[in-house]
Amino acid sequence: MSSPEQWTRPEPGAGPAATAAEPTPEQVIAGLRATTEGGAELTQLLNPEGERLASAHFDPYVSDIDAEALRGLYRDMVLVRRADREGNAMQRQGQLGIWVPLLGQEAAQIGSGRALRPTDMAFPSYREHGVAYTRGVDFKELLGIFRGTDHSGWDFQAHGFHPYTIVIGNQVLNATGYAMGQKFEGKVGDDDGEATIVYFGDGATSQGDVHEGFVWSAVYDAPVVFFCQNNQWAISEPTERQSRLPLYQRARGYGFPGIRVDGNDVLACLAVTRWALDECRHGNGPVLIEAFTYRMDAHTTTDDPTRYRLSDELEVWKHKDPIERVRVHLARTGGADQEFFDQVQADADAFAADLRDFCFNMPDPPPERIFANVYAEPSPVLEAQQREHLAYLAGFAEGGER
Amino acid sequence: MSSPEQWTRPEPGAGPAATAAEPTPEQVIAGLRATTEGGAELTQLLNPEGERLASAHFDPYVSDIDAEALRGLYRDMVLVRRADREGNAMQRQGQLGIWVPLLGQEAAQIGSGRALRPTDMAFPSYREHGVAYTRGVDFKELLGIFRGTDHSGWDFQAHGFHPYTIVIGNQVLNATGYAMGQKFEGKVGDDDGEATIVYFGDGATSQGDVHEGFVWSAVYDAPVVFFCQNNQWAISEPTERQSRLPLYQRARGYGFPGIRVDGNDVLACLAVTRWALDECRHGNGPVLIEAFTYRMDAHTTTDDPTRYRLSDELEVWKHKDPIERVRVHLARTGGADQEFFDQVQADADAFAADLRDFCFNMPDPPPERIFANVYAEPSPVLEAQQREHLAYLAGFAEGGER
Amino acid sequence: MAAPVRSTADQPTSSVQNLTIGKALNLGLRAAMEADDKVLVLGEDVGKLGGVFRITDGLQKDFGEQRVLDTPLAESGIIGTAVGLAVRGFRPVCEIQFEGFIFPGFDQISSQLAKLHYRTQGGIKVPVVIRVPYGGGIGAVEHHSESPESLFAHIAGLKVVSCANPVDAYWMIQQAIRCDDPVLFFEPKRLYHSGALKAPVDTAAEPDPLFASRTVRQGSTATLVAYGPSVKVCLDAATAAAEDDLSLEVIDLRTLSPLDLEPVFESVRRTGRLITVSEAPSESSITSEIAARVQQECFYSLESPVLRVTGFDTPYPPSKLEEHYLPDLDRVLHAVDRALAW
Amino acid sequence: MAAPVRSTADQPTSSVQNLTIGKALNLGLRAAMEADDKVLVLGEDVGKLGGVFRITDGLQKDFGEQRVLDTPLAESGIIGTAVGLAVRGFRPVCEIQFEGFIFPGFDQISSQLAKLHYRTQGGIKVPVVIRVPYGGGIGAVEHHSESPESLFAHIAGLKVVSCANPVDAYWMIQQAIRCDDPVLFFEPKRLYHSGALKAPVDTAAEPDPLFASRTVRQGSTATLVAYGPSVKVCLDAATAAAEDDLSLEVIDLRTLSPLDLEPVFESVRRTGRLITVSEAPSESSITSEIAARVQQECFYSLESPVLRVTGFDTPYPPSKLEEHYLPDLDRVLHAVDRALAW
Ligand SMILES: Cc1ncc(C[n+]2csc(CCOP(=O)(O)OP(=O)(O)O)c2C)c(N)n1
Ligand SMILES: Cc1ncc(C[n+]2csc(CCOP(=O)(O)OP(=O)(O)O)c2C)c(N)n1
Ligand SMILES: [Mg+2]
Ligand SMILES: [Mg+2]
Repeated sequence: MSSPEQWTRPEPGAGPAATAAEPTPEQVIAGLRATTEGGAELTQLLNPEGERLASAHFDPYVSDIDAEALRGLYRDMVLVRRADREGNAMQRQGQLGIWVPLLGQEAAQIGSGRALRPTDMAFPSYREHGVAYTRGVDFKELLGIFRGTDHSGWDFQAHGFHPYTIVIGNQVLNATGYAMGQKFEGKVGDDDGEATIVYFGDGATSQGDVHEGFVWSAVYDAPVVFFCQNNQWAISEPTERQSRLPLYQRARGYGFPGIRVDGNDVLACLAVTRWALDECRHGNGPVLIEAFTYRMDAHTTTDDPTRYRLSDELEVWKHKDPIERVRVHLARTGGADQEFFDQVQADADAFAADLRDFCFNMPDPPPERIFANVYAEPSPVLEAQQREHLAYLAGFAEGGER
Repeated sequence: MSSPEQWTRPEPGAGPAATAAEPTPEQVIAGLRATTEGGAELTQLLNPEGERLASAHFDPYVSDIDAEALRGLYRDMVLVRRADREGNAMQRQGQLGIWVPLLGQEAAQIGSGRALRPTDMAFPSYREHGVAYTRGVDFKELLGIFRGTDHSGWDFQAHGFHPYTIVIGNQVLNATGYAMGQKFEGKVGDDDGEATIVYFGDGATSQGDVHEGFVWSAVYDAPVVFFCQNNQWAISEPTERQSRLPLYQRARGYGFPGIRVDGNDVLACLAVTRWALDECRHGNGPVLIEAFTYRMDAHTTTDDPTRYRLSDELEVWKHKDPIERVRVHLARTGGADQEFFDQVQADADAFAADLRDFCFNMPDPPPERIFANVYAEPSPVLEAQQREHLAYLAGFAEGGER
Repeated sequence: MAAPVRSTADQPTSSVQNLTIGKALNLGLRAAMEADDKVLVLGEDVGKLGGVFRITDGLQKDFGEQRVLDTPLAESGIIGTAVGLAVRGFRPVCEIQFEGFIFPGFDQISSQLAKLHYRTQGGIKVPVVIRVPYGGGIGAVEHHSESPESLFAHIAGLKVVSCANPVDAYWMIQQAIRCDDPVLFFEPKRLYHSGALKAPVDTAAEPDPLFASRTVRQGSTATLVAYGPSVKVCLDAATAAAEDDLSLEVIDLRTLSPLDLEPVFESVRRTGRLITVSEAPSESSITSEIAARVQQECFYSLESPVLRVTGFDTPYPPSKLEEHYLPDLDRVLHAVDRALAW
Repeated sequence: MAAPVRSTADQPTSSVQNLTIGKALNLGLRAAMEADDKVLVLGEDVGKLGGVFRITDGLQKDFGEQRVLDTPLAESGIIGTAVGLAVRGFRPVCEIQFEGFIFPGFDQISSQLAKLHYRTQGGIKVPVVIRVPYGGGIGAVEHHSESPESLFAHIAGLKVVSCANPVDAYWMIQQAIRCDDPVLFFEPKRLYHSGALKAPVDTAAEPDPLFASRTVRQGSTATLVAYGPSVKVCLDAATAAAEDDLSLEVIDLRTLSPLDLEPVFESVRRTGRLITVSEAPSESSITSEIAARVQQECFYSLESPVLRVTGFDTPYPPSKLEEHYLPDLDRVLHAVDRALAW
């Protein structure tokens, strides 16, 4: 069958019409997926064996990443993973209502997150705890969402990190608008330009809002990097339920660059995201990045992936673990010694213990919080509702149980 | 600047980051548009001078179109244009609330409409009076919508022609679902396969629903032809407000064919649509067709295009009139004589006169129509409302004016 | 594609089974698919996974991938293609994963699904069912606990129902699928797997009509009217009140649009007092509508105004606060007290 | 980008101008854009064309393409990017071309716009205004004559207002833009260019507060409450009734969410009778809400039930039937008669 490249300009035969269907896209994509390699166009700087691959294009974007910096990225990933595992554990212990694990996606999140500057803005979905960490958001501030004490805790402006968005795709348009604002304010056009990055999953690419974000950003040259973490699954649905083609190729139809990066390679994610942000800073946005990675855990703690995927798949991906390859590289190249690795593990355990302590002691919010901040300017109707409910509660306090 | 083809796989320089913005897409597209030619990839079989251009690919799809058949297409276009002009006139005379002219789009509509078989289904937008005609819908049945006596009149199943859809983009998803149904029923896979065609405009391509239609149809191999009439304008907005790239290239990102056809060339529209439908019938759908054409009149009778576009543009397009080129071709090749042309004109006038007669005598619907067919199965609440209102009206009849 | 064979292993020996609401829905869907091969199930994760609540569990295995579709992730797509499938003659049953995710599909619901039959003067039927797990009390994150049913009750051309027990779950889903109108089918998600609500479902019985309210407890002091998850709250309140010698009548609305208020009018004419209960915000809602109609129909019977016990007019709060947000037994009884003291 | 220069040719010589609602909105938008350069106008055809109703006429010429944006054709995109622009510190004013096209943007409105402030405990303000030309009576095709405002009144976190005269049009749009909450601004489209409604607007005056109802005609026999296009209908009805010696009070709601019903309660306590008037379908609507609250607050004052005169619970009919669908003077007076005869 012809390559996708040619589908754009079909060449119908001069004879009779086609008489049988070509191989289905599922079959084609199944072929692609069978490798779980991301295909020939995958950008990689550090392979699963921990070998550094040269890239004339992208090496300049990580020329500052010496052993110390790489140790930093390693540490980030280990801490974030440890905290993520603690999240799972705390959910099992009933301390959190739900947890959304990032296991396996540490490189995509740390690599892209560390590419950002303080003046940039990131719009996460709901799984970007690693990005939150790179933006200086205290991991503890994430817990309220999953414990049910608040919907979002951090100061988005101070951290350049928007609240989590749960409705799939919504944040892509919000980020595009934000990036348009950066441009309208004249903050785009040179090395000091600002940029926006927005995170979403493979499943999200089907939503109308993501498409509209692509349309808007292309029309307004918005400085926005679309960072799609293709973790191969949208809950129980594999990527071929969303697309015939590799997702980075979606950008083709809109006239801006799309690129696939090894989402388990923290160095490549850093380099590619820096490049993409740079394009945006200079007014050449938008850019789509597909980080080819894998959700190594369940969709959330309420999900049971054994119902829909084989453990073989997980085993293959374990060989491509994002942390392990950096450890091997650091060890082989003498960039780090055992003491360092031990120290990072100890730091990670302390980090998790601190989180755990905090979580177990989180107070419940007071009932008046229900009514607070619905509006920025008061609503008399709501105030009356609040008064009435608080009076009702006070009645209990006075009168005891009915 | 690099061609759009390369944007998919960017080649960032090995040196420092870009230091200035590349030409804006607007500039690029302005260049494209300046020609108003549709670019090098435009499929054309009959040029504006009425010359037949050979196409190894598409000629087989119109090998049956002899002089008689071409005369038929010519007649179709003239009748439809005449009726369209009558629509405008009747609106001016207060007989219609609004009219949505198709002037300039006759070839796109007749060519694509005549490519359909009775077993196919067409989903129009709101401007497809020409397609309606090819589907055997009596032009009179269109008038109710614009006169305000009904929302849609014809038997969609008998004609294979869905009701008009006004909410931009909605019908694209509905058509995709319908086509999925054709496939689920096993009606796809050989020469006798069924197919669906759906019409929408250049502006519609920005809507999430159109994107979702592309996603669904690609994932389910739905036998649907997306027929985008790019008439260069979405009310006052030119196509570059919706896209950086020619619209047919949108298909690239989804993995199905996209093709641009001269929308003012009835033969090319017929050939390309037949080819696309054929692909669908055999299970190789979907296909996107961009018919490059021009809205020669206002958006609707309430629109004033002098506010947003130059008359020069219209003048250029007049040279590419869809009807004129067929007339010239028929005359030059001896495919028709003056008597034929006169007869067609007379037929067209009679067609319009009949329409006019009908329109002037259309009765207003009775008030109980308000309540009819809200539900297929009765709603007692609504029945009570109806009873009450009719009793109220009856009160007037008895008591006279208050 | 697998042939739609029913595995006989599941076959119950008697026609009566003791079911949860969730299992009753599952069996109801199965029965509908067996009865009519035009019935399709579509949505996110409804296939292999059986839906995040497992309501469609096993259906894809038995009916194949062309009758149980794991769709791409987009609600407008789900509903928009369902409309097209219905135009083609299918009877699609869409699952919206959580009520908070129905909004991307709102346009297709209000502009196409609700209007196509009217617009074509009856020429096109769109027998689409949209199943919506709704309501709070499950300790979830945002968008997973809302009650948006009033929005759909306001849209003409839609029918809106909600079930509150396993027997209704089993029958109402089948009746909704058989109905030639589009039906928004609201399912009380926190009760899906409630063992306490388990009830014997006789699959050979004759069900009540779909669009009818039902008095589920008789009383004489005041009337409570509720639907979905709030019916249980009201029944519990009535039980508690009985200890104080208050006799509360409880009506399960079942149909939210069209409303079937005759039983409510009749009840209020006897009791003189009405409390409406719903988890949804009260402003411009179904509970407003009930109050508006009851004050008109029972003007001279009401001894106190119709009172409403509802969610507050705020977004759904973080789940640690939901016990305050959701109407509970105490709030219902407090309203009864207020009505009696008026 | 053109600098935001105001062409002095337009400058009125006095601060009082005789304006239609449409022109008053145009000038109000202009004033808001001059007062705050964070105010942006965006929507389909709002730039060169000045909008299909010309409400934004001349704004792009004077304020440039970065403050008046002709957007791609997609309402979710318009509202979703407006939310992002607001997060960045802008005050976007979105135009939805006709109310029937707001639905593709419903999700961004209900999931993001309405909730962002709540979710962030006040950390993010989203001062977005969505202008919605609404209502019928213009002889239009489908989706161009609806009244969906009740849907937004039901969604917590949104404020919803509607203007009914040029003075309010001029001030309310500016107040809505200055408001730190998202505001759905419903504009009575059939009155945009009504010469009969032309009124002197004093641009130097002190306006009434935005979220307050107003008694626009005093009376003692019964109270009519309406908003937007129905206010004129009620005023006409009151004038006609005066000839029969009926003294009708008319209240222009102005704010639909939050409702300001104190003036209504006060009035009903005097007149004992209330008729609510709206073009929207009645089921689960703002008029239901008013009835529900009035029957509660004025239980002992009502001499007849609150009656509603509204659009029917059907899709908007073909325009040749709209004179039946829309509440008119006769239907309003008929309801008054019924209330008086109760
Ligand atoms: C509009 C909407 N529909 C459905 C859901 C329920 N849901 C939550 S996550 C999810 C899958 C998302 O998959 P993907 O985009 O690949 O992101 P991932 O979870 O894999 O990171 C679904 C269907 C939702 N949150 N929002
Ligand atoms: C969802 C929606 N938004 C806005 C409109 C108002 N509107 C009607 S036609 C139109 C422009 C459509 O342009 P295009 O898709 O190019 O089709 P054309 O009219 O040129 O055939 C607009 C904005 C609409 N009908 N539906
Ligand atoms: Mg995923
Ligand atoms: Mg167009």
